[in-house]
This record gives sequence, structure tokens and C-alpha cells, in this order.
Amino acid sequence: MTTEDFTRDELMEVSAARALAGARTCFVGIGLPSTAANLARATVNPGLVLIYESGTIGSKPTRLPLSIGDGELAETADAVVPVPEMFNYWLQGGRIDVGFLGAAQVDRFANINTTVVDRGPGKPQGRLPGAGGAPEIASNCGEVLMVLRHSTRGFVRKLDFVTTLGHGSGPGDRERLGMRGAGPVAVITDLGVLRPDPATAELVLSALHPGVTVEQVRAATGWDLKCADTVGVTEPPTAAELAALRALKSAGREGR
Amino acid sequence: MTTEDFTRDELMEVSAARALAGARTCFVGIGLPSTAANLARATVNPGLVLIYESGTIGSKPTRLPLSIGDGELAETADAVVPVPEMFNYWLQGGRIDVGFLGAAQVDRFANINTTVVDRGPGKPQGRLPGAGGAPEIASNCGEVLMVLRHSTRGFVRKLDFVTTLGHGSGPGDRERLGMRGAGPVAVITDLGVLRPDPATAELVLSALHPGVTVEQVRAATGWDLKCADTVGVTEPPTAAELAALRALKSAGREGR
Amino acid sequence: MAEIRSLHDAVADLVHEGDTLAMEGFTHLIPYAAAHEVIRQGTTDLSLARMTPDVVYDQLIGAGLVRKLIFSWGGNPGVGSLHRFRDAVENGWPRPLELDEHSHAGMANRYVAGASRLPFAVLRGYRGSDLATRTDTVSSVVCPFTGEELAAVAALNPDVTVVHAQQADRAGNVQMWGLTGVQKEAALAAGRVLVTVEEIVDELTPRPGGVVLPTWVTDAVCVVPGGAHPSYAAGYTVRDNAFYQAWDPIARDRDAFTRWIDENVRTEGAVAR
Amino acid sequence: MAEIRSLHDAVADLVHEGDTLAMEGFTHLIPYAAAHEVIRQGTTDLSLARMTPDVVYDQLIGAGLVRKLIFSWGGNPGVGSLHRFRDAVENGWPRPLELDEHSHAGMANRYVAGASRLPFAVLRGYRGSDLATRTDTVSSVVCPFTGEELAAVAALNPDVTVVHAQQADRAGNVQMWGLTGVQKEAALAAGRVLVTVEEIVDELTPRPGGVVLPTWVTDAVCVVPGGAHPSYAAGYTVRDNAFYQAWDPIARDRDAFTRWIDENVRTEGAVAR
Repeated sequence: MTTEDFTRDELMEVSAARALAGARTCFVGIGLPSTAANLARATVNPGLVLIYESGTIGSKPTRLPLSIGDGELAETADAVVPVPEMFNYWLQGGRIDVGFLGAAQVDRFANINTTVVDRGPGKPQGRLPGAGGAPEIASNCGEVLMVLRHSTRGFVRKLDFVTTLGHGSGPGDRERLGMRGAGPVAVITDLGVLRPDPATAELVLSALHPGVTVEQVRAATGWDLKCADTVGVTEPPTAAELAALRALKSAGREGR
Repeated sequence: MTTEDFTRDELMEVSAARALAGARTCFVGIGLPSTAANLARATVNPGLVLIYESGTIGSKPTRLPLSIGDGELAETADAVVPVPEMFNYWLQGGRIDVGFLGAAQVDRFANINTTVVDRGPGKPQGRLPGAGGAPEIASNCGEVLMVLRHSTRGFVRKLDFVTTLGHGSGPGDRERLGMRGAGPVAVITDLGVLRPDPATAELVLSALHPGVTVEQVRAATGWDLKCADTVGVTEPPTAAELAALRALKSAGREGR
Repeated sequence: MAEIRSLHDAVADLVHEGDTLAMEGFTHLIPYAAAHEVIRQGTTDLSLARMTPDVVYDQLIGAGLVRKLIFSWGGNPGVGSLHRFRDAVENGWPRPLELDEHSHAGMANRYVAGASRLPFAVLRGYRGSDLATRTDTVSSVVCPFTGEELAAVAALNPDVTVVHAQQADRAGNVQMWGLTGVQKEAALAAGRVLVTVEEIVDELTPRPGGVVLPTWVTDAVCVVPGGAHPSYAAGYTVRDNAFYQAWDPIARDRDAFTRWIDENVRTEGAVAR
Repeated sequence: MAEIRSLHDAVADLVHEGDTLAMEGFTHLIPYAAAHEVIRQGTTDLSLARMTPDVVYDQLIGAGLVRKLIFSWGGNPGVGSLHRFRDAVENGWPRPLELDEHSHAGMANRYVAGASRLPFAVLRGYRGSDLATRTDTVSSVVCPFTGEELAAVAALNPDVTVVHAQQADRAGNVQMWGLTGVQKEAALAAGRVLVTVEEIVDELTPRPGGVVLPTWVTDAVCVVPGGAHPSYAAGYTVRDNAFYQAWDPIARDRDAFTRWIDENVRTEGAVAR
């Protein structure tokens, strides 16, 4: 295997894992965030404490959990707590450094919709799963990371519903609403990484994955995406990162 | 041992235990209430579920606990829960039939003072232990039993401090304050049993212990104690009751 | 005081038409067998409460028994959509579905208030979210000490709560362990409680993470080994992830769904495995 | 992240003059050794919080280190009064003692609010009691759904919380079991957390009723075998009921008390057993 053999999804997953370097605790959403957080434990951050909303603190699964309540999450945890305690003492208690979320729709201020999407005139709104833990994860963690695939369906000019507040309508909104933490600090996609502009809180292109152009990212974004002063290029995944990611995934498939 | 050989205290303790016949669950204060509740389990109510504020549900101690947090209370319990859960889900949740309380001072409406007592002009108020669980026990259990020795120091015309509301200033006060349950239904002493008059909620003499006169009780009461329409006489302790009580107590002493 | 009885009789006695019914279990210990018994008995017009509706409520919704859903995340965990839930919300099939939609933190605290017999709970939640505009069970309170405004959620007190646990003793005391989610709160918040268990044991041994429901807080205990399938009971069964994945194409199609329910749930003696 | 360090150094670094200090443990696991270290270091002007002050706070109060007591039941459990507490309240000896006095339910909920980082908690409490008239940490709120008025208690967030536990691992993760009272809440509500433990083990084995404090929520772990005496640590020591009874005559007399503290606590190398 050479480091050239990787997919855009793998680039996204590896980039997402790298974003967890240095974090102590991570509240992990299921799906891509869980892949990233588990990969971080296998690579850049072996001591990362994974916290799942099912009540597990310090889970150390050896394969990717399919659901947020897989038995292995509990069996390998430092502690298992009731769900109300998780949300009240641990999340609301301000104990968690990073909240890692997925999303169906994101707008330029990193607000999130996971509730309903408009599907055009005469059609009923499309129903999404709903909020889950996201609104309070976004308002109580030290910072928020997001990971989702890049498309104009996902990166929209205007959300059909605000499930979870990111930066609201710009600087000062979080403070005004009494939300703690820095809010979304990076949105990692299969094309690159968006970060909020420090002055405007608007998501701007901060890094491109190798081989991706600015035009590709702009074409996949529903608003007029701006670039940061300098747009970096993601380091390609290392052989070790790819091996760890693929091992996690194949162990996950075997476990099902 | 004949049934004649018993003390006034033993009469009080046996009477208090009998008052628990038919109850399913009892929130047990330490001291005399704990003696009574444990004796009830050994005699009239073997299935009685003892609940201590330290967090134990269904304790089955073989000796009288000295404190509310003795190890045996936890070791023999059906469940041990955190203290906040005990007060919120179990007590406030309305799960408990009988609250069994002691008291330093009681007034004619079975209000309780365990906070401070006046000791006369020029002297500082005497400090008592304080409320403990009593205010919420009295407002959340199905009914309240009280046990204390009879004296004008304990049964007073006016409380120096209302720690725990019984019947307030008479009928309707509990309802007005949104308190649940029937409140105090009996005060068991070493002289007899007082119960609230159904019409006035004022404690009246409902039963005398064998050999005690109405005048003795009135002399030991700080208000003009009235008698119920019929004043019964407590059945003397049976040999089995006395044996059970004494076994509990001597086991308690040995355990110290 | 819990009676140990058949699932049929317990469901018939305790789950009534029009009830608000909570069947809790956070991925783990989901009471599927009891839900299937509800489908067989056709107990309808239910308001279902559950943080994560999961496939279990997809089945009840598709079976046409549900008037309203009180929830916070309605997906097939790790797989995708709940198609029967979506079809009911989007197209009203087989009947319209009213929603009372929350965040997880809000739902958990609604149960906490219910178990505490308080009318509401307080949290830092719903800030900046449109969720609060769509329900009458979210409001706000002002802290009397600091003046800070906080979210208030209305207590959730189901008419009946159903949970699955690993063990009960002969007196009807129940113990569950592993991920125990909001089951204690959902049970203590309810008017009636039905528990299905993997087995009856002579004595409940205290377990790490064990949650005990004393017999005097529940109404019926039913012995239903495997009663959480395709969810699981730690120490007894493992989660049938393949079933969750196989559910996706079944639930996508109304006919396939109905056929599955007829063959696996409604048919006398059918056991959905 | 907890460092494993000496009790002397941990107390010196984490407990400061003028702090609000909570030393919790409901009869069980009371951190006496840490309290004695506070006495030796003479850290003064403390506001002490504890549901049940117990003999441990009688000692700190009598030693003259306490400005204020936040509590709900101040007795010598099963024995009688706390004479040093009474003497301070009644006679101002060795210094006046300010009181913030609650019911158990109120205190427990103040810690819950503190651990939840909410400014207040709601309960059905204090109704008809004079307690609420004597403190500014009890108020009321109106339910926005039902209009019912309920008690509100202010969050309690100690500057520092000290607890005793049975075990820690080498990374500083802590486990306690048995009666665990409000220790989790008191620890999570605090700005700093010090834990004394009976022993360090290679690995924490999950226990029935076990409460785990991960290393990243505490600041220091100190190995102090028997550090709860005369309270106890289930599985390690038993409650020294005789000590609690023997305390009564010692504490009744100012000189006897001072002598006892000097000989058993203040003297270099003294171990109060």
C-alpha cells in the first residue's frame, strides 16, 4: 500500500481525526464523527477520552461501533452513567473539550439542520432524524468540530430549519444567547476544511485536500464561499493513518 | 420473662412499631424511629421496606444501626442510590407510604422544631441539629408518624422555630401550601398516643399506655391537651415483641 | 407490587388505547417483544414517547397505532432513516403523526422531572434552536438568584412505561445493567410499569452498573427471553446489527413492511427473529 | 488531571484561606485525614459545606478555622450534639459561626445544580418551614406550564471539594462504592477536587454501586490508608462507633477538645486513631 492509494472519504476521515490532536475529551456523534474519534485514538491522540451520549465515558472500542449504544462502548468504558447524568453533569457541566458532530445541512455560520428539508413546491418537507444531542453539545463543549461530505445539498445558503446553533447570524450571537464555548471551529469535508473567519464568524475555505481545487469546493457550496488569507493543503494520509483507519473499518464490518 | 416486665420506653417503642402494621414502605429517621421500624420488621410487618436517607432502599439490618449510614444498611439493601436521587425520585416522587420522625419540640398541630430552642432571657438560643430530611419527609410521604418522649419541654404551646410543618395552624394549611399526603397521623410517646382531631387537626390524647393516667399526660404537655371521644389503652407488649426489641438492642450494642 | 404474568395479559391490562406509552432503552434493552404484543392486540391511538424511536417505533407507527410521537432522534442507528416514521410524517401513511420534538437533553430532563414529580425541569438548552418554536413543552424560567434565563421543559409522565431488563427475582424485583439510559426515570415517571426480563433468578446479585427497580414500583414482570431482539441484553444476547441493516429495505416499502409485520408479528405464534 | 501526591502538598496547593470547602461523605467515606491536614496547616476563614457536619466539622470549627457553615443536619450521628458546633453558634467560641442552613433535600439539590452548572435547582421543599426566612439561598420559581410555585435553591459550587474513596489507579482515576452520598455532585460542582484513597491499584475493577471519578475531573489523589477514620471505607475499614461515642465528652469541654487536637492532630506525626 502506498500513501497515494486513498479515497476522498479517507482524506476526510483522517483530517477529522487529526483535528482531535491535543484534545482531552470528545463527545462523539455516531457515523463520521465516531470514525474520526476512534481513528484519533489509534493515531494522533491515544489518550483521547471518548464520550458517547448513551452514557459511556472513556470508551475504547476495538472496532467502529454501528450504533451509539453498542455493547463494546459500555464494556470498554471507564464509567457508564445514566443518560440524564451524561447530559446534566458531564455535558452541561462543561466537562467536555470537543463536541464532534455530523450534519445534514450547514449554513455559512455553521448552524446545523438535522430536522426537516424543503423538497420543492407541492412536496412535503423531507423528514430528517432530528436534534439528538446536538443543540446542547454545540452550546456546552469547549469547541465544536463538524464533519460531512461536501455538496450544495449539505452546504446551503439558508437552512430550512435551525436545529443547532453554530455562530447564529455572526459574531456576538453565541454570547448574547448565553452559549458557552467557542462553537464550531472547523468543518471537515471530503474536499477540504472550512473554518470561521475570526472577524465575521463566516465559514471560509481554510484548507484543500490534495488534488482539490478552490473551484470544486465553491461549486459544492451553496453560498459564495470565500477563502481564508492563506488556503493550505492537507497533508496526505500517512501509511500508518490509512492502515489504522482501514483496520478499524474492517473490524467494524466483521463485528456486524 | 413475663409481659409485665417492661419499661415505658419499651412500651413506646413497641407501640411505634405497631403503628407500621400494613405499611409497605417507611422512610426511617435515626434513633427512636429506626428502633420502631426495625422492630416492626421483626414483628408486625416483616415485609416492610426500610428506606434511609443515606440512600438505602430495603435495608434489613440484623442489629440497630447507630447512624443512618452504617455499613450494614447498605450491605443488606435491595438497592443503594445516590442521596440526590433518594430525595428527588423516591421521596419527592411520592413513592413512600410512611415517614417516621423524631422531634425535639412538637406543638399542638404536630409542627416540629429541631433547629433552635429559647433558653430564657439573656441566654443564647440553644442550638439543635437542624432539619435533616424532615421538612420534605413531612411534605412528601403518604403519612407521618412521630415518636418522642413526653415532657413539657418537648410538647410545647408554641415552637421556638418551625423546622418542619405538620398541620400548620389547622385544617387546610397543608393543602394551601401544596403539601402532599396526610401529614402527621400519630405521635407516639412513652405515656400514650396523640392523634390529630379530624375536625381541628389538633393533637388529642387517643390512647394511654397501661398504668398511665390522663392527668400524667396533661401534666407532661405544654398546652391544654384535650382527649379524643374515646381514649383507649395500649395493649401491653407481648413476650414476642419484647424479646424481639431486646434482641435488636443488644445486637446493636454488641455491634459497636 | 409486580405480579409475574404472561406478556399477553400484562399488555392487555396495562396498555390502554389512547395511552401515552414510553418504551425506553438506549439502543440496549429495547422492549421489542412487548411492542409486538401491542401490535398483536391492536392497542391504538397511542402517544409514543422515546428519546430514540429506533426500529421499534417504526414498527408501531407503520402498524397504524400511533397518533403522536414524543422524541428527540428518529433514525435507524448507524443505518439511516426510519422509513415508516418518515412516511407517516411526510405523507400521513397509514395515518398522520403529530410530533412533539425535543433535544436529547430536553427529553432526558423531561423524564427526570416526571420521576421527581416536578412539573418541569431546567436546563441550558434549546438556545438559538427552532425546536422551541414548534412545541408547547419548552418554555423558559428566570433564575431567582442570578436573573439568568434558562430553558424549562415540561415533565413527561407516561401513562405506562415498558422496559426490558436482564433479571427479576420471584418477588418481582428487577435488575438491569450495562447501558441503562433513562429507563429508571421513565419507569418512575409513569403511572404503570411493565417490565419484560430475560429470566427469573432466585436472588438478584448486585452488579456493576446495576439499576434495581423494586417490585413495589412496577406492576407486571413478564419472562420473555430474547425480548429485546434485535436490540440486546448485555450478558444474554448481542445486538443483531444485521437485522437493523436488513430493516432498511423492508421499511422502505409499505407492502413489504405490512407483509413483514403480518408474518413476523401478527401471525399467531410468530416470533420476529 | 489528577496528580498522585502527598496529602501535605495537595492540601497546601488546593485548599486556600477563605475558600468554600466541601468535605462530603454521608457517614461513610468522610475525609478525616484531609481535615486534620487542614488543621495542621491552619488554613482559616473557611466556609465549610456539608450536609451532615459530623465530628469532622466539629473539629475544624473548634480549631477556629471556620467562618461559615453551610449544612442541613449538625449532630453526632446516633450519639447527640456536636458540642464545638454548638459552642461556636451559641457562644461564639472560638469565633462566631455564620450559618447557611437547609434541609437535606435542599442541600442535595444545591450540589446537583452546582454539578450541572445551573444557577439553581427546583424542588418541592421548605413549605411552611421557617428555614427559608433565614437564608438568601432559598427562593421560589413559578412553573411556566402549570403556574405552580416551587422552591428554588441556589447552586452550591465549592472552591474545593475533598472526598475519600477506596481506590485509585496509577493514572488517578478514582472509584468509590457503598454509600456514595452526594460525593459525585460535590466533586463535579467544585473548582478543585482532592481525593484521598485507601490504596492505589493497577486496575479499577467495576463494582456494584461503584462511582468513578475520571482522573481529568480531579486535581490530586493522595494515598491515605484509614483516612476516613473514625468514619469508614466499606471493604477496608469499619465505622469506629466507639470513637463517635468517646467524642462526646471530649467535645463538651473546650480544654479537653484543644488538648485532643493538639495531641492527636497538631503534633508532628500524630495520627488520630
